[in-house]
Amino acid sequence: QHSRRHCSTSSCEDLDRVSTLLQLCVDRQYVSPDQTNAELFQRGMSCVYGPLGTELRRNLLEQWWHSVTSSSAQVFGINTLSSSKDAAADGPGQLRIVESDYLKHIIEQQELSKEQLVQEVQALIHRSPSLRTDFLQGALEQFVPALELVNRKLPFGLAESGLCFQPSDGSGCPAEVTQTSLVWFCSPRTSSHWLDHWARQRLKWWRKFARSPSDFSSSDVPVEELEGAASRGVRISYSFPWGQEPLETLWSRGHAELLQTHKGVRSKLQYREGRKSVPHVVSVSGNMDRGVKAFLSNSLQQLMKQDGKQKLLRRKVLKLHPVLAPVKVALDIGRGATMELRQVCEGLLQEFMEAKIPVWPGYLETLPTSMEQLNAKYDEMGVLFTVVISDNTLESGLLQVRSRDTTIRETKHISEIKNFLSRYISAADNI
Amino acid sequence: QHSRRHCSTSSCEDLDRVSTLLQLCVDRQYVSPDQTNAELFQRGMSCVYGPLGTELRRNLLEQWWHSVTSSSAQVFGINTLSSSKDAAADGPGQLRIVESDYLKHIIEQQELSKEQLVQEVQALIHRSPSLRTDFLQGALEQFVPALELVNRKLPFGLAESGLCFQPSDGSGCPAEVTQTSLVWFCSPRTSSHWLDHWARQRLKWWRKFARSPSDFSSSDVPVEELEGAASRGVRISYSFPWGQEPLETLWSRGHAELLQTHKGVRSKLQYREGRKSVPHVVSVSGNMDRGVKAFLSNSLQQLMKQDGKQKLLRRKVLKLHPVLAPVKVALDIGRGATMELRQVCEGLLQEFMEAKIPVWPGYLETLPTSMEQLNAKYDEMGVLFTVVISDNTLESGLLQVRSRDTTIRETKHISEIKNFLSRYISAADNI
Amino acid sequence: SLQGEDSTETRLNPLNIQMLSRNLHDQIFRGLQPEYREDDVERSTRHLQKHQLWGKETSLLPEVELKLPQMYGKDIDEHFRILAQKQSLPYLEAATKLQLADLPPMPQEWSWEVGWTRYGPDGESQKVDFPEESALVFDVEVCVTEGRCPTLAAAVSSTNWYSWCSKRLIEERYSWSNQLTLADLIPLETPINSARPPGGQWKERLIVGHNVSFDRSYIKEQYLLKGSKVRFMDTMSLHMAISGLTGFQRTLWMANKLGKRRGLQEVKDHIKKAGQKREGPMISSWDWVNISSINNLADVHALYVGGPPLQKEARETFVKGSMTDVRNNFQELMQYCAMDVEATHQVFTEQLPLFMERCPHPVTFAGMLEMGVSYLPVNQNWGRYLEDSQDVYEELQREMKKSLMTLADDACQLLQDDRYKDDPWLWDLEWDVQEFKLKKVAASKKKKAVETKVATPLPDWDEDPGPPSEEEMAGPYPSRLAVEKLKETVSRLPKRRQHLPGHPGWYRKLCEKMSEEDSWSPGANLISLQMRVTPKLMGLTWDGFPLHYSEKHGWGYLVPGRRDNLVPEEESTGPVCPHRAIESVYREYCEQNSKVRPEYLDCNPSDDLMWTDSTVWAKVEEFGSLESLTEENGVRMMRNGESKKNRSQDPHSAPEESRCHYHHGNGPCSDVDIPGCWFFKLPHKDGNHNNVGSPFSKDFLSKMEDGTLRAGHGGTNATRALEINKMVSFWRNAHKRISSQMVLWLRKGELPRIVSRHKDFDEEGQYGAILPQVVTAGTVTRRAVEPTWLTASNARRDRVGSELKAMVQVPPGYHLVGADVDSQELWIAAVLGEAHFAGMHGCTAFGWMTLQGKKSQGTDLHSRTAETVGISREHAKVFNYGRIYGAGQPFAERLLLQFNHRLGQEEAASKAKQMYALTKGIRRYQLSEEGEWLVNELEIEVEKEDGSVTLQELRRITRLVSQCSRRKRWNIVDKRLWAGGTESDMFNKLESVAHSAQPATPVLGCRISRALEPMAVKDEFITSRVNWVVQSSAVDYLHLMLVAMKWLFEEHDIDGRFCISIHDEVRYLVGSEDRYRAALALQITNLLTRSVFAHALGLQDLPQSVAFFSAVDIDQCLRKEVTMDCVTPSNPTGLERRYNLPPGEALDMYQILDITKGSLNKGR
Repeated sequence: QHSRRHCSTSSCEDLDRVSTLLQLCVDRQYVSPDQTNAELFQRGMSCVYGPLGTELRRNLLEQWWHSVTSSSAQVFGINTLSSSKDAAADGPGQLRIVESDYLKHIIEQQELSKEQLVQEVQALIHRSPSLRTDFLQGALEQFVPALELVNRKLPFGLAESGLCFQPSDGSGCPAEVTQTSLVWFCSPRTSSHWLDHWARQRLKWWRKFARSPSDFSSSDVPVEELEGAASRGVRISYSFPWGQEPLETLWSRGHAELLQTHKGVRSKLQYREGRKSVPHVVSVSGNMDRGVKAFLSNSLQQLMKQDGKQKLLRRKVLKLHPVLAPVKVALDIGRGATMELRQVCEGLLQEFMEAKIPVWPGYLETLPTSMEQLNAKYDEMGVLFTVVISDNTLESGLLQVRSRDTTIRETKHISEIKNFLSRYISAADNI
Repeated sequence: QHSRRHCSTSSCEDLDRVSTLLQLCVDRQYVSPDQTNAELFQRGMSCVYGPLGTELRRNLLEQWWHSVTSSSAQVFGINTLSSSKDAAADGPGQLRIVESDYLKHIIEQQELSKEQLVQEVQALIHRSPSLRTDFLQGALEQFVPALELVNRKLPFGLAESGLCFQPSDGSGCPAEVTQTSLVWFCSPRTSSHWLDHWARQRLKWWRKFARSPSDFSSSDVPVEELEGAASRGVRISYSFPWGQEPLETLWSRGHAELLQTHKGVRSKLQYREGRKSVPHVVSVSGNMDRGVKAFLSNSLQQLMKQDGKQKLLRRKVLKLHPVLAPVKVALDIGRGATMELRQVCEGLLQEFMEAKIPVWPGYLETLPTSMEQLNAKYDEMGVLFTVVISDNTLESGLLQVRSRDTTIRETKHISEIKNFLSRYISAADNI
Repeated sequence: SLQGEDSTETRLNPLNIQMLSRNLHDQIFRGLQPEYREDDVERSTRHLQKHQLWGKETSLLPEVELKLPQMYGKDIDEHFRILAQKQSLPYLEAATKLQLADLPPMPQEWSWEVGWTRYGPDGESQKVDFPEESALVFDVEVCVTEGRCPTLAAAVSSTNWYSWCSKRLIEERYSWSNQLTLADLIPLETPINSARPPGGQWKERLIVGHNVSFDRSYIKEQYLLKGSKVRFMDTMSLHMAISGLTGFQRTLWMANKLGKRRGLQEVKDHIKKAGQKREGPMISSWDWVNISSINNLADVHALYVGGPPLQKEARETFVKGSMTDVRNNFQELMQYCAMDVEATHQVFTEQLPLFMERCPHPVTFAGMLEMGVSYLPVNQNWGRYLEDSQDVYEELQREMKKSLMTLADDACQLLQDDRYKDDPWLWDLEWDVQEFKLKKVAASKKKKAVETKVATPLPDWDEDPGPPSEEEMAGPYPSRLAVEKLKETVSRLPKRRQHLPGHPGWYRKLCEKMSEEDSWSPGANLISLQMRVTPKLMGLTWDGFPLHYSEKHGWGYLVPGRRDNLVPEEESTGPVCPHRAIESVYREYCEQNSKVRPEYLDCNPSDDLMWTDSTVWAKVEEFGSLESLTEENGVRMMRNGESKKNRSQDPHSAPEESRCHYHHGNGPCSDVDIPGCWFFKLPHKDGNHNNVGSPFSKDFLSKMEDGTLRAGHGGTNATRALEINKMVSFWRNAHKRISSQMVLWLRKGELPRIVSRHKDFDEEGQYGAILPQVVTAGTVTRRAVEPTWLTASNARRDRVGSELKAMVQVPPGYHLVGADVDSQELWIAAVLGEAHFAGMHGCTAFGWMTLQGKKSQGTDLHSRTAETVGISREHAKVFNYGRIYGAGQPFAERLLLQFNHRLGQEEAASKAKQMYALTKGIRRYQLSEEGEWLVNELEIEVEKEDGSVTLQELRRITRLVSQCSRRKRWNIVDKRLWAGGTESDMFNKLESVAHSAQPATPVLGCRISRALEPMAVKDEFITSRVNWVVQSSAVDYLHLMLVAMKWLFEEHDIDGRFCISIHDEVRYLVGSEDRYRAALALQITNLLTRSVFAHALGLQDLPQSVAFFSAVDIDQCLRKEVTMDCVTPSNPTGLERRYNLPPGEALDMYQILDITKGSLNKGR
């Protein structure tokens, strides 16, 4: 007998959910096991990811990149430096890359007076490059060559993704964040439309991969929270069991920053049909570390079932979208691990790899595990299918395929398994 | 009359080649136009890439990742932090992330004596996180959880790619490098085999995408250049017109660093069949910025031809491998653009984008250009095919497809062009 | 040290050649002293003086003092007879038993059961572990399409029939492991799951089969490192020894079998094809055809047994059929296998007495048994080697293809503005392009379509329209719809799509038609070096002239400057030769080469000229079959002269007025009419009337290296392609054979304890063996034949996979001990000549050079030849071996031309003549009785020397005789002799053996194949027979060594076994502890073997310089030199680093004596 219940949202269960999620992420190599690291993960910062987490984040970034650069609008990917020597940007909360040797060299100079020392240190700080906190500045700088590229025609966008750094807000520990950024340049007239357009596109994207899409939502940023030059803002958030957290933020920024970056030289910035006006900027920037966390949280399903002895068991399944799931298929040997079975597994592994289907070589595990334990493990890893090869395979070419989502075991022929998986994954994109 | 000649290797022509290459990279948006930026590019450092350069680097990194994680050997991708707070690693040449506010705060404290000031500054440096110079340390740290993952069975590897930082060696300007890293753990007995194995695999990989593969070569690192604990090294280099530069370096490192990272706790490090021995480490680390440069240099073909008026023309073609080429196809309108033609272009653009074929919307360009000029531009961009839509297309569905490599124009039907391109690109992997 | 202070003095023979130390001489020759006659000594001295060798300083070797093991018999020959008889006794008994047996009746029904089944005389069957009789006839069949696992086998003893079935035959499964284990093989001595015989005792047993080495490779116990005493007799080898055919004879035999008439036509065709002169030998005697056959069982059976021919149709099932086919026809196929066994038994019964009669010396029999159990140990590095080589090979292939594809792509650009018309190479390719075809559309419809078409101009003003509205985003895009609509016009395309219509014809042919196949790839990927278009795409030039292909003449080149055939452009229909462009190519070449080339470029011999002796021999045989009779008599000589004149009036040589005056080469061919150019053919190694099919054949490798042939177009691409072509040549030819070597890995329990308990034993490593399929007597000279290991060349830096031999690597606790017999063939030839000339070592110039010649003084054979002809020493080697194998002057001529194509025909001929006069000498003729009588009768004055006359004299006499007599033909010549050269006496001896009524090897008295005895072939195949004398004696040498080694190993309890013998080289696998004792044994073996030769030729002494191997190699792998690191593209870091193989030891006799204290006994 067996019953399934979705966990209700009572806060006690929620807390339980949080710790379950964390534990699972650590156990199943999404996140590296380490207290500080887990904290980074929880704060939505970049952390040390295990093999599965790394792959998940890769998949997510890949999807983001494709959706942004292949949209009907003209978006170019660029790559800027993570540190800049632009001394002008000397605001507060700056992170500087200091060569410790130099600093040591200065403070070890006995003959310097305190004032001289202070001066030298200041000079050093001043000429040390600062680390970027977001991609906006870089994109603004690249606006001019890009404008040449499109022959001064608007609108277009510059996309970038990668690491940004955040000051520590007092904790003394600056953090890294995996950010995505689209900076969109358009005529002043259309900038508001574009903001709405992008907000809609982005929300659609997030929901596409969700198990329960309504957990992702968008809302206008209240006026009092507007940042800098921005005239409007939209935030896309995810409702974690512990509350909402923003994943992506869109700003309609006007042209002030663009002008400032190019020192007010309007002529460089004018576009073809613009009658001397300067383009407006819409920025879209996302935190993909938090995105990873959101999808992990979103896809975790806990099912209760009673086993034969009426004991209540909890089945945890990470129902990640097939496109995002880091491991699509696990390969295992049923009974009787002979060399020949292993050879078949290796052959299949090669075949899958070549078809770019990430596969887990479960057959390498030589310590005996029950099928049940194995399935529980793979469910927690979010593995879509488990393929089991047995003596029977050698005789007839048939193997067992278990689905994560249905838990049903099906028999398939070895010659057809690769195509089945490829089709399944690519078709999942269409749902 | 005409003659074809390959440039000989006289140094004058080589220099010419160098400046031609640089100019082309800037003109065609591989690298952002800016003197310091071009210098970074030449030094094999990460620089601001234009849209084409960004895509090329992405493709290269993607290929690297796939080749390393999908090899028959067990390799896990991981993601570590780019800064670490490990105070132990306090060697020379360290880059520290210093929050400038703090430093300012310290030196602005008037009441401190010079000694106190020095002490405070030292303490600040000490607790500031340092930036990684390579991925080795991170991988060594992740060895223990990964060992658990594979149930203490060797060999396996940890792969990572991303930014690393290099001290300035005096110039006062630390640099960023896009690195790739595979850290391989194996039994002491097999470490030499594995070094050979990976050296061969890596060289093969580089050559796979090359126009003239023999420009990539591998050689043993002379004993006197061995680094740190390494007992053997292999370098994969590219022969640039101005000399050899290393792209990837492999070291057989023994187990000293692994032991040191884990503070000599051997029990944590022992593997199953190891009879109490500690795994040996083979590290493979590549500089993908230089890789981008190598492939750009390798694929630049200059052909001399005389035109009808006996004028010597130089045709510059960037014959990038189809898999690497940032733009696979350009869409253009033949003569007399109309809304109808433009619509067809847009439709095709959409179709290509969905099939993940990067396409260049040349039809958006409304300034008149001759086909010859256009082809010259696309050749320099390394665009594989140019599709030209004309009035004829509206009538019969036929369009002209020009190949970068043969310069031959072929007529194709609009219903078959997407498949043709997809097949061409995916099959190019077969050669 | 043991160098004898006490041995009285250094022994020198009258020619000052150092002989064996006294103590050794006493032990071996038992007090027999050589005797020297004074006039012999004098004659020798004169001879040596004449060749500037007399009085040359020689250095003395230290004496060797050694106590040899106790020897049997009254002399050394008897000693060996006793040893061999002892060793082969049990096998001989078993063979005799089998020969005398009446086979039991063949079962009617075969048992469908895994493993062995025994059938009693009454048809009852019983499952057994293995047949237990001491002698079996045995045959294995393998279902080739299913891998290398034996499928079924049959055997018969004098009392029972047996059948064996594989598990894979009986049990059906979806897949089987492709890695065989011992359990998959056929047991003959041990029960299932055991590597030990019942009772722990291995028994001496004999297995007979046809090409039995094939069957042996499927026998389980043969893969064990130690133990089995089973030996094999091969009815194919016995046949070769009794009635074998030479390679050329085999072709003739086959032709003859197809019907005599047609046969002769085939022979003619063959001769033509092999590039031989039309007036070559008419094979006048065909008797040999009836007393011989080619090697397959059916023909051998027909020869020895006769009766109804064997049915071999069932064999096809094993070659082409699947396992299911075998299952479905099991009874029939088992029957077929058993019939083969029966036939083999019948053949064997007939052969055994014949063999014993023709090869009477027991050493021959014993030696062949030992040869039949070769064993090559390998380890996990074998797999690594295969993988690495294939990998590197494929990578290089890919690179080459890529280069060629780039060349093709680049050439396409010439289509624009018809620029190809001015390309010196590509002007005559097919440059046409196709029209893109559409189905016709009804005219009215078309009009309508045009009418409905609206053209909306673009708005002048193209401002940012803002994002698409939500509705627009939701619905299908209008632009997508427009495209979809256009796609409908696809109906107007023809069903079959055109293949690249816009591309030139030649390019289309290089591309695969696009398909969904996984293997399809874009571009000109069908291109290969072999294609005709490739040399043109590369823009190859020969000495600066662009290459051109002519249907009639093959590859050649165009020389510009011809004026007599220029036609106005408009008159020509086909492509027009851009002769001006060709001129400018040549001019450019001349400018670059303004520095005068050195006249004579004796390039380093490319490896392809460093032939293994077997390839030299193949060449020699080819030429030899023609030239034997050319010098026969005056008339023939005349005709030869005529033919030379004829050649200059070659039908396709140009008339005088259109001759090219500034270039000399193979041509011009006037029938190739290319306006403005002469066509010259590329030179061919087999003579210039042959067409060159590809300038990339290996014969041109050296021309590429010296820059004669070089690429013009595409620079690095073309050059690199050529380089790669060279690098992959070895692996391309060999990889199929190498990777199909059957390797069997042994489990730990199946290895001897020495290995599995050794400190270097690696649990994760692999240890196993390859059993090379050596046909113990595979040629008419009784030399062994095997396609992979016996012909493998040594590692070369630029050849992928050439480290093959070094992949034979010992398991822990073992070493390979072996040696090359120093100049084996030269010494054998020399010692035969010396025995013939003056009965003294070193009495002929040839012998002296072999014994005492020094490379440093230029007195060794090869240096001498090199010096006289002005070629490199390496090249000289090829000439010398060729000559000793019987090759004549034409061979040398051709070889000279091949080494240097700038050498004129005349010059080559004179060099060759000079070389032969100096070495082989001049033909002289002894007059027959009839001749003497005629001379006396006609009172002709004759210039005689040593009773013989020169050719000129002979001609004069013939002329005079024919003038004075009406009789058509007199037989005035009795004997032909060589005289005056360093090798004349050797050749006289060899020819006298070859011409004797019953040619037999001088040492062991093995008779030549019946198919070569004068009775059957008269004067035909002389070269083969002369060559046979030396080669077959070399086989005797090997057999003697094998017998001696086996004796010493047994006598002194040395743990070792025979591994392989590669012509003049033997290798033993020896327990590491015993390796130095084995080395000493090997040295003693050489000493005794050479002594047997000397003894048999009546020279009761042996020169010290040849008594011992110059070095015995103690090594862990198989390689030419113990220090060779075998660096190749597939082994870039060398053996030591990559496979952890340190250099071995190469020890000379004195070092071995030092280590072993001269004792073979264990625990010294």
